[in-house]
Amino acid sequence: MLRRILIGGIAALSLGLAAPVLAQGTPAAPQRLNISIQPADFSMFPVFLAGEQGWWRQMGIEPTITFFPAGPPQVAAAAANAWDVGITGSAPAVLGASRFNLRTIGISNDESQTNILMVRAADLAGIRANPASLRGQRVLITVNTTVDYVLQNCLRTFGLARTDLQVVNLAQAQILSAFSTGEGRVAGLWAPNIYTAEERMGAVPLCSGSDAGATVPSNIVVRDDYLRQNPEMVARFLATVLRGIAWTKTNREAALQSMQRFYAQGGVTISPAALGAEIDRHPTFGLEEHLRLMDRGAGPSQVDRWFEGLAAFLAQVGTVANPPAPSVYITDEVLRRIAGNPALRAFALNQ
Amino acid sequence: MSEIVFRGVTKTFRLPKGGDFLAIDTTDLRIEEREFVAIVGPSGCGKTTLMRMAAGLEFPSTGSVEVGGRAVRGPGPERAVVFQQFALMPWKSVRENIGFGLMCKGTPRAEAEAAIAHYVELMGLAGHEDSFPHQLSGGMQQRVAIARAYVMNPAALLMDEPFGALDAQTRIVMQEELVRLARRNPRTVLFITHSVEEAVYLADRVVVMGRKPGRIIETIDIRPLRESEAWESQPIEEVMDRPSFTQMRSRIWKLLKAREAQNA
Amino acid sequence: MATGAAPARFHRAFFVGALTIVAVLALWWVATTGTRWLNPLRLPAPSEVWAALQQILDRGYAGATLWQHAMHSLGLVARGFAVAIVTGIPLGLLMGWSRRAEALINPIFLLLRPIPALAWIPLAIVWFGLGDTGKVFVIWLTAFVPAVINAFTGVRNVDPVLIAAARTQGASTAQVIRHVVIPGSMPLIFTGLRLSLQASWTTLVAAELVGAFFGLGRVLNIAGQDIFPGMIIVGMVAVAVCGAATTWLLGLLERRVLNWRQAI
Amino acid sequence: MANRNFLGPAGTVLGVVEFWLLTLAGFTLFFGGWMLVAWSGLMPANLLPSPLAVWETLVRLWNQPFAGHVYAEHLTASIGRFLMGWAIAVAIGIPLGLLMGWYRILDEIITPLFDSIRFVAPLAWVPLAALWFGTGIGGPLLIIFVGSFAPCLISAYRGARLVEPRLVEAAQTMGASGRRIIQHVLVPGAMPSIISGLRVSAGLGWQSLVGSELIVVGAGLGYLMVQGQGNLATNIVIAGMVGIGVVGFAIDVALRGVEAWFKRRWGQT
Repeated sequence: MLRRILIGGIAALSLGLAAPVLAQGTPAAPQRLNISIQPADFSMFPVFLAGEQGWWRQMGIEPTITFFPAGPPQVAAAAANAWDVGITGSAPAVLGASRFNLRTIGISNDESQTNILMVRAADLAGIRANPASLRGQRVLITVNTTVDYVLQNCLRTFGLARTDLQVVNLAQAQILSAFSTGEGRVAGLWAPNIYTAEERMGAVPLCSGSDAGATVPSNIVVRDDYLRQNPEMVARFLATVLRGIAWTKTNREAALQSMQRFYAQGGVTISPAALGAEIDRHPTFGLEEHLRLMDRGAGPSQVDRWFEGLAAFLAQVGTVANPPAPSVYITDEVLRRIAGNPALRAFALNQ
Repeated sequence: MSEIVFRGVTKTFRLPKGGDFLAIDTTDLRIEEREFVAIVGPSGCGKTTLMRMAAGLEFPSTGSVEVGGRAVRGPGPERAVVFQQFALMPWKSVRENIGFGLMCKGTPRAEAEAAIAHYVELMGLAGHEDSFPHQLSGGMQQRVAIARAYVMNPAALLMDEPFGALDAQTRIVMQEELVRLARRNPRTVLFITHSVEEAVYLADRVVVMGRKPGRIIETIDIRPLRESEAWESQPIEEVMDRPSFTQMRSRIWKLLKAREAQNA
Repeated sequence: MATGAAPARFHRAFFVGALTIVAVLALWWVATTGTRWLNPLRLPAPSEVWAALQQILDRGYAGATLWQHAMHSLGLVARGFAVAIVTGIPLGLLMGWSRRAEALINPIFLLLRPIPALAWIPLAIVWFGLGDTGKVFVIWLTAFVPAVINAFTGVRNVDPVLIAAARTQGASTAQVIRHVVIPGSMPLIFTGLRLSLQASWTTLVAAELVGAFFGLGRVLNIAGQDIFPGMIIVGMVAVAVCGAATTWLLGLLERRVLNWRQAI
Repeated sequence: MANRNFLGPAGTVLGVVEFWLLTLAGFTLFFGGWMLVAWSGLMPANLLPSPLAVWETLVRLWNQPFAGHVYAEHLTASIGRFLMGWAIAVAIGIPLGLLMGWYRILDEIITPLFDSIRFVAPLAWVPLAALWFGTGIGGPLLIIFVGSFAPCLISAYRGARLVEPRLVEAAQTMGASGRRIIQHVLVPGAMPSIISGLRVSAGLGWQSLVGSELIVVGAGLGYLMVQGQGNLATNIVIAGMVGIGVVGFAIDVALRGVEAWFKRRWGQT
């Protein structure tokens, strides 16, 4: 793996110099593609799966995969042209859209059920009965992220405001450490950290994104200039990811085994039950569903509406001053290119 | 009682790379009460080590060092030391430097102030009491160091090339002053120098040492000569021009040279 | 090339320095605003930094205004630095004075020293929770090291002749430590304090990863999360200004305490 | 004569046996105390695992991959990253420091710039580093560079300023050109200061490592620690700290050796 990263880095460097020459490759001569993901996250799984299944090669893609510990450095690295396509959370995707022209070309999955406010089991009944008891309490959360968006919406359903609580900003791993030693009443976590909290700290869900009507997808993204120069490569990439999504739905057992390897590589020890929950709690969308969700035939698409709420939140907390309209950065052009190409379409549908 | 007695003293040092180095070979020396003895010798003959043993800063490997009939077990205020590098504390004023030993001894404040004032006056330091050492010239710093030694009213004075770091003119002035001081406040003095002239001019007896290993070659009594010619009533430059003085000087020089020639 | 009248030199250096800063600012403006050689998304234009400054001064950012953040950070740094002084200097003095203490403590110290503040954060959270204690702990860890090392080196660099001189004047061990070793180590102790203070400020960002409500480190962390380059620069400048101001204060103290030193 | 420590530090030199006994005693106290606290139940294992548990974790991490790699691979990834960043800091900082010592104008230009960024933590550069250099290698290297650059520059500068002006004058009277003076007088004269600066800079660069691993992950001790924390495995966190401590210690010992060698060669003690 390490050697692959090194070789990849060197190759990427030389490719940068030779890119114009190689512009139109064929499947026979695989073309270099820099992909960015985060480790041990279900939304990133199709990229890992494609490697194990040998789909990149079939699509004529020679991938260099870079792992980022979090969305912000991932998006910032896009500004430095460190990668071409990738999968990231919806908050960084909007951030990247507003600052670096990042385009969203698909939805990797719906994480509304796995962005959760968690509490200790003993506290659950009390808080459910009287949410106002949270006033002045500490909430551990990674601020300005999807789970912060979930917090915002959950508080609204509780009849509370953000200022009623003490919001402590921590990275996910630090939330786990702190919560496990008795800090905070509420912890805002996403998968797979929620399973660690459930299984090892006896934490239970209080309110998830879907409970509060906040949809938090994760996005398949591309740099705008790369999309304009290499629409064909982007289509091949998206088709491969879509195939992974379709394949996971129909090959559950094999997918679980592969996921096990993916999470272990990312340093996450996860129980079989939690692995199953990962699939069950994450709605995913195949090509046909994607086309429906992103269709703007009758006004804003379903996906556009998801993002309006999130963008408003990010503007409110000050992350993005004036978020662009979803129509600016969400595009179904790549999906339509796949739908219009029988070979890609069949590949994406796993046929 | 403050005679200094070295009895069968040897000193060996362990070398960093292993093995021993014999710095001082079996040496006997007795400095009588109120006697001024100067030790001359080349670098590495162990003269400074002898003085440090008397001061209690080092200990003989064999033999013993006694001052006033008591074996030396460590440094003490009854044996004042004047170092070549002055060794004044840069962070204390002239007054504080001179009074440091008195403070350590717990001398009452008024008494200490009077003693300090007396030696400030005697050493020509008036007006500089509140200066820091770096504000003084080398000669003035050495005056402070000498005042600091005398103010303790020690039984014995140990001086390690006290004028070695001074320029030639200052040095001559200081030598005269030391003679004046020694006459007014006689003490048992062990004076280390590599200047033969200085030794002959200042000392009652001159001990000549050679090296490899360090040992006493000869001891010469200057007193008969000095007393018969009444050196102390004459300026230093005239004393040093006298044929008897230059003869004495060259006699010691020849001793040192002969010894070095043996080693070569 | 190496000499020159001091005041003239100072003026020249000041002039060139000021000119350089102005030139860099101008170059920055030209590159980001005038010509757009650099993508302003990657290096913010001066106007964006100015706007970010306005925002944090007037409306606040990351939950408070710049002033509140700065005061909070100042409090944290002051506490971490104070604990580092109180623990580090005595330990350094002890290790410097006693080779036994050095042999006992130094290996552990050397082994723990390379572990950066950031690596302690997981433990700081589980040990001290999210209160200020954890942050002070993290700052202390880094500020502690230079305090120890310089106090240690300071003691080892005290002129042994000064210690010997104090001993010959009858100073006890406590008196030697109080009047010779500590003042003699002071210049290096102050060097260490300056490094400690700098380390405290550079660790602030890491310390405030331990769940801060306010503080310049929180500003930088949130600005990093928001990829807000203008605010990142504001945060960096604010930390630098606070660091420079506290260092200047320390310099004033140093000049008072070390007034005995030769003006350089 | 019983107490020979009356001269303080200069007066005592420990015997080899006593030195090692005391060192051993220090380690015993440290690890013994740790063990006692861990076993006494005062601190649960997820707060402070015992040294033995950490040792077992180390052995396990050595043989089985965690976070995608075995321990040795995490180590080498971190060391490689550090060496590259440090090498750049040395390659830029030392020549620049020497030139600043030699050409006053350069000193006057750079010093104010340098002073103004001295207080900014390497960690604060993380967002900008990703923005400017991305991840290939640049971003993480910038963090290590920022961490280790200052001591390189300062020590070379001080070294150059401390070279005896008389040596320079002597070389000039012998007709040496500016370049030759730099090569034969300035660089060797500044060497002791440079070497000690290298030691400090390597230490600080190594400390910036964990920060640099916040930008991009894949392998590395910092990454290992973060993932360990995400699993609530304090033993893995401490295992990562052990690696950082030991490698940092080894770097320091190696450079100390170089320093001692130079001192011997140039006849300084």
